[in-house]
Amino acid sequence: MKTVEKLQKTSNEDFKSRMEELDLVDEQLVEMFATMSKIRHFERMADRLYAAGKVHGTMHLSAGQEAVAVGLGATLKSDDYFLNHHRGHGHFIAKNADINRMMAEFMGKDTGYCRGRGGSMHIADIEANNLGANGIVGGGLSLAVGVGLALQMQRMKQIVVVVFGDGAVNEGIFHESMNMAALWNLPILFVCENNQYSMSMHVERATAKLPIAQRAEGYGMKWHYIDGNDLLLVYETMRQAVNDVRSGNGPVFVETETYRYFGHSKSDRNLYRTKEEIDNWRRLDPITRVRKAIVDAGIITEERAEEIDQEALIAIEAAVEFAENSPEPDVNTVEEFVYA
Amino acid sequence: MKTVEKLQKTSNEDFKSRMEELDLVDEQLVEMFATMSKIRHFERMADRLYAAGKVHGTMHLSAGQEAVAVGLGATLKSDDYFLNHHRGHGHFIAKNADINRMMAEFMGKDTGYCRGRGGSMHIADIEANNLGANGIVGGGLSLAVGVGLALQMQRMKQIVVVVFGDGAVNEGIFHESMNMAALWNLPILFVCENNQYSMSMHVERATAKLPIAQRAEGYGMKWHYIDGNDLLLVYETMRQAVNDVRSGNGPVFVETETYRYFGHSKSDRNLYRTKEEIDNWRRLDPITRVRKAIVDAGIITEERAEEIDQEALIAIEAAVEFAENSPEPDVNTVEEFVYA
Amino acid sequence: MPEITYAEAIRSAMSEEMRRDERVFLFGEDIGRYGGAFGVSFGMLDEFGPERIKETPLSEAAIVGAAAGAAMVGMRPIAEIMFMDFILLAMEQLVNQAAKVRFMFGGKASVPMVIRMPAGSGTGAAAQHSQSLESLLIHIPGIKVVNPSTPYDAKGLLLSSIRDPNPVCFIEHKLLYKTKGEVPDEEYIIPLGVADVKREGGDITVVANNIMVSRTLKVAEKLGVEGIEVEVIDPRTLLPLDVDTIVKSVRKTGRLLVIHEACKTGGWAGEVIASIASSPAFDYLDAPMRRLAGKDIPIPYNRNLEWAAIPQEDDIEAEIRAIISTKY
Amino acid sequence: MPEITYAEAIRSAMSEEMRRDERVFLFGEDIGRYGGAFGVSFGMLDEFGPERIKETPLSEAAIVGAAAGAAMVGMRPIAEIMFMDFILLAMEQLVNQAAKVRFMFGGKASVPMVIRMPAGSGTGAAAQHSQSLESLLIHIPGIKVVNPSTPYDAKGLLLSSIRDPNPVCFIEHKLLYKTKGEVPDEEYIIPLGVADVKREGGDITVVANNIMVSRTLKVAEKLGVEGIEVEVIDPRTLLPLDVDTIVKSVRKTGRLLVIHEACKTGGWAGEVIASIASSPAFDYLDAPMRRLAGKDIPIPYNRNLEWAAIPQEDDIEAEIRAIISTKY
Ligand SMILES: Cc1ncc(C[n+]2csc(CCOP(=O)(O)OP(=O)(O)O)c2C)c(N)n1
Ligand SMILES: Cc1ncc(C[n+]2csc(CCOP(=O)(O)OP(=O)(O)O)c2C)c(N)n1
Ligand SMILES: [Mg+2]
Ligand SMILES: [Mg+2]
Repeated sequence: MKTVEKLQKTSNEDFKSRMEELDLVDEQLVEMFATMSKIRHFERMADRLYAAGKVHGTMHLSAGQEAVAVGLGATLKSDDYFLNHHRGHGHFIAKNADINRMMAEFMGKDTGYCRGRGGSMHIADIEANNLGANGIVGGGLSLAVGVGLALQMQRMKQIVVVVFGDGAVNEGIFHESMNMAALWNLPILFVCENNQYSMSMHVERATAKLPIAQRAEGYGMKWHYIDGNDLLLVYETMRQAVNDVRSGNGPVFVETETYRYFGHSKSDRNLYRTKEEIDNWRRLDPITRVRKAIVDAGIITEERAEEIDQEALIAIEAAVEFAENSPEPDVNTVEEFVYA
Repeated sequence: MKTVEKLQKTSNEDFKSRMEELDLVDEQLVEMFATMSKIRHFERMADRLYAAGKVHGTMHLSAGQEAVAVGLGATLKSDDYFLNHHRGHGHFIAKNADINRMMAEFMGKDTGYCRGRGGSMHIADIEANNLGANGIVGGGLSLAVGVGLALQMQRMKQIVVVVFGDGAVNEGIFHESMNMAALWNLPILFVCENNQYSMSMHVERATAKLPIAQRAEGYGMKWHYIDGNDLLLVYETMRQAVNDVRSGNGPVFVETETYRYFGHSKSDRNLYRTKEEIDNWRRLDPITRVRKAIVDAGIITEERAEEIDQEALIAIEAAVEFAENSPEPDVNTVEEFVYA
Repeated sequence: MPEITYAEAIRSAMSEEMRRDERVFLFGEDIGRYGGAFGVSFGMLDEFGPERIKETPLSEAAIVGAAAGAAMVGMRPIAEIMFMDFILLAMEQLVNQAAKVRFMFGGKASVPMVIRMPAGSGTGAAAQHSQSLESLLIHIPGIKVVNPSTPYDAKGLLLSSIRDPNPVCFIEHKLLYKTKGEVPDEEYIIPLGVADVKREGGDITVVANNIMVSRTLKVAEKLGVEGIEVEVIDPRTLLPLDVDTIVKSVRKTGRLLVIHEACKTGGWAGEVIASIASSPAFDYLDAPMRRLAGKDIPIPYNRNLEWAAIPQEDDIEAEIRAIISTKY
Repeated sequence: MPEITYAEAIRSAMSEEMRRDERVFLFGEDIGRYGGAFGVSFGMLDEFGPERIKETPLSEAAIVGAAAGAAMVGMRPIAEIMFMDFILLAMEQLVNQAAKVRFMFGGKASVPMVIRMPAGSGTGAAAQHSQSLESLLIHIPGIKVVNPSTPYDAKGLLLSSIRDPNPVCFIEHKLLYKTKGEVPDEEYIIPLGVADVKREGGDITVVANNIMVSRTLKVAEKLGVEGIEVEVIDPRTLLPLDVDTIVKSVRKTGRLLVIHEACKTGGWAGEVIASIASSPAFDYLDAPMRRLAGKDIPIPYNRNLEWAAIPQEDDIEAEIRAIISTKY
């Protein structure tokens, strides 16, 4: 019964000419690579901090999915609205969030974006129109509909982007939100990061028909289904989707195939997937791929690439230092912020 | 953006030969016509009883939609499971429910199917596997998934049918239920009675893309989209769908285009549709149509048709008498039936 | 003062606020031409047009979620949930999202929205269309719960609710829509969180909401003739609850009865009684505090059973007499 | 008796019942190879296979709805909702359907199902993964609400819950999963609706649930040394509530404190206090009845704030001392 629609893919051949087609200059590629490295280091650091007992709670790391975050982030305007879910660190970094305040939030500090109330699963930067990560799978979807509706009613030029996983698409709210968005032509970009699993559930065991993106068809919504580990393809697709949405033609749906390297969260024993599968995906690593491409294309040298990676790590270490030196929230303020 | 897939329709030409193709004998058609008449009279009587102040509450009448109920009912086995929603009188009559007990329930009597606790919106005959009408739009959908799952686990031969309106398909539970049903190949027949409106909301104003049935595509589910006022076509389609479901090939979705004549419920001032529209649909009346066809085909005479109609009315009047002579539930039992 | 119905009072609050503040819009099912299942918004479509009287598909979860999203970015939606029973389809959006956004994000967001919903039995609508679920809502920090019993209160409280920067659940009662009362033409607001003493009396304090207020007042009239003076308090806002007004009253009367239509077990009467139990009023009690509430059953369809399921005037009278005659 | 964990006790109840009764199956998200988010069903897939350890897509509403449907036609599903917070996505199916089917249909259907769900804070999971929502559930006639605090209770109550012909919400606590206790090898059941006096004492009655039971017991030990004798009652089943046991205790001690992690306002402590207020025990009270509960806030992420949000041993001790020293 399952028909897999053709997955869009590209190769690294002609990287330079593809860049040109996309009006991307060298600096932009270098910047994107740097941001991807920063995300990777943020996630690794988060894992280490947890192992060292410096954070409690749980967290959902996006290492392996950096091309989606960065390819998307690069196409958005800074005042576009943004909503995502539990696996959200990468998107925020790609949307230029302050990693110090992110790390501080992750460590529950008063200098964090949410003054330590939210933690990893609820980072938001309301002032920057980053309306927050959601701990409820699918929880951001109908909020996005409301934001889209408000933008339409206020005749604003911004769009709203909502990112969610392959698991979220089976929640009822997904359906209600897709229908409303399409019905009213709302300026919403739906981005589904299909990392193959919802926790331990493989997408094929959870979804009656694949690809997920074809569901958009049922609402008459435009859709794309792409290799999410291919930075240029993500950029290209998102740019087109963002333009379509911004020009008032209604919502667009993009599904990106990708993979997470870490376990789902801290409770994961990783029994539901094989080392082989993980290794196979690691061979498709989005950072390695873009790094090789820009080095091969002569945009930067291998040494410079290594330097950039190290700078990213240093920035993350500085963020940890910032966070560690930040005060805890005052316990006497625990009852604040419930009501406006 | 809206693509209307081709609506299946037939004409009354060659009625006899179509009957033969469908292995339907004259008596069956007469029976179906009689049942449709009974439903129509039940609904008219309900309306009259309400106007006369003999019932309180609200009700949702299905006059105009009889071909769906009867075409479907005729294809089911008596032990197939059945679930529907607020506009449910017709289906139960078509599934051979006792009109006395239905009318008694409608009038809140102790002899009613639910001993007066349920009323119009919650008629059920659990022993006959009629699992009840639901007052929550879409409320029966996930129940049906559970019934289908149970049938599959118990290796039973029955199927479960769930009937709902065009409004229900925008509830989140519709999506969750469709996905689970298709994913697990459950023996469920989904029947959407598209009577053009959800209360005052025209289906085009509520649904991003039409026909509704094409949504089944997104779950890889088989679907049909038919003229629901054409008894033979409904019968034919349902028979095929029921066979498909029963043979273990997974769920099937049937959308039937039809129309309700009465207002949505008692609060309806009918401001959202024109007399002209109603009149147009009345010209497509399913009962008139089948009556003409069987008379034209020489199956019965016009006089016999009239008689059958009158017999139906008499049966309904007898049901009212039964109900009126039935006792009210004992007020002292008000706290019963909460727990098993 | 002109007399208008409860439904008209609500409509006029919405209309006035929509004229005053373009961020306000109405959002829900069949609220346009139909005017909502109870006709509350009847006619508003003509004045405000389909963009501000925004009709939705049947999608309660997305209605509440989208209202919250719109509120986060500067709009002031009034979402209508056709029957309170259907708020159960949107509890995630209300409780996990709307109520928590501000807190989770460290006080940086706010969600100024109203959800209007009719509660209550008495119309023969049976188990899935007759619930009084306000007691679930008062347990949710981050929202407010408002529950007017008269046209005057409905209008003044709805204006406050729309202007409130937090999510407000505004609970109406089906049987009240057609009841009439005086409502001034001039704008007035009733602050949230302030109870109203609907009748003064020195013998017993009765706290009641919704349809139970007028029932209690009738009984109070009757008992007044006999010299039993019932003080009737309508909390109006159930969250935050104006405990002070109740404490003050109980200190005076020494007796407390709480009445609601909602099922007894787990109902908000428990909250009132527990608040009084640990308040200074406790020492003034002359009789055990009691609750009179809906039976712990779903609402039945049959008229007599439906009647028997919730407190009627006779029950109220009997209960008050029983408490008055207790001494301990 | 062997010592096993709370999680193991739950697993063994499910496994034994699944061996005994083929109608029983487990239904939910990531319950197979993963063993559920808290490992409660770990290993069960190997024994029972994927048809009886039925993993679902992320669709909480349909999980509860489908469990109810399956129960109506003879199965006995145990649905697992990964975090109690997510039952909010399925309130319609639980409250309007599962709880009401029997009543609406005049007593002719029954819905024998269990919904297991972990509640509570303390794991740093923040506002949307830490709620204690049992107080919402006790307001719903037609369901039962069970809430064990020890491995022994967990097993015996879960067996009863699975065998019960009604929908049962079985609330677990995340912080309890790894706690150990004695559980006999032989089958035993604990009837629903019966409270357990976890410790006897004559000076004050403390009613507590869930994680608050062991916290209270620790404080009680400490105060016992000083001669303050605390009677600790764990209701175990919150709906129906065993009021008699509490009444009996309060008649003896004359003092009542109710403790829960759930937010204070609208919490089930109100139900207990209101029940006692109108019971014969009222006359025996020597001090105002009090509640100690979670603050009326969403659960914060930061460890210290999270700690401060709900009652800790110090708070319990202070509260008991305060009540003991009151005389009125
Ligand atoms: C409504 C709801 N159900 C279940 C969960 C528990 N949970 C958190 S993340 C997750 C997996 C989500 O999968 P997906 O949407 O694919 O996102 P991914 O984790 O792969 O990024 C689950 C089941 C939740 N947080 N919310
Ligand atoms: C969840 C829910 N939302 C709203 C309603 C109120 N309501 C009852 S029937 C109805 C219209 C349903 O339309 P449709 O599904 O097309 O069925 P029809 O009435 O046309 O047969 C509405 C809005 C309800 N009962 N349940
Ligand atoms: Mg995923
Ligand atoms: Mg319809």
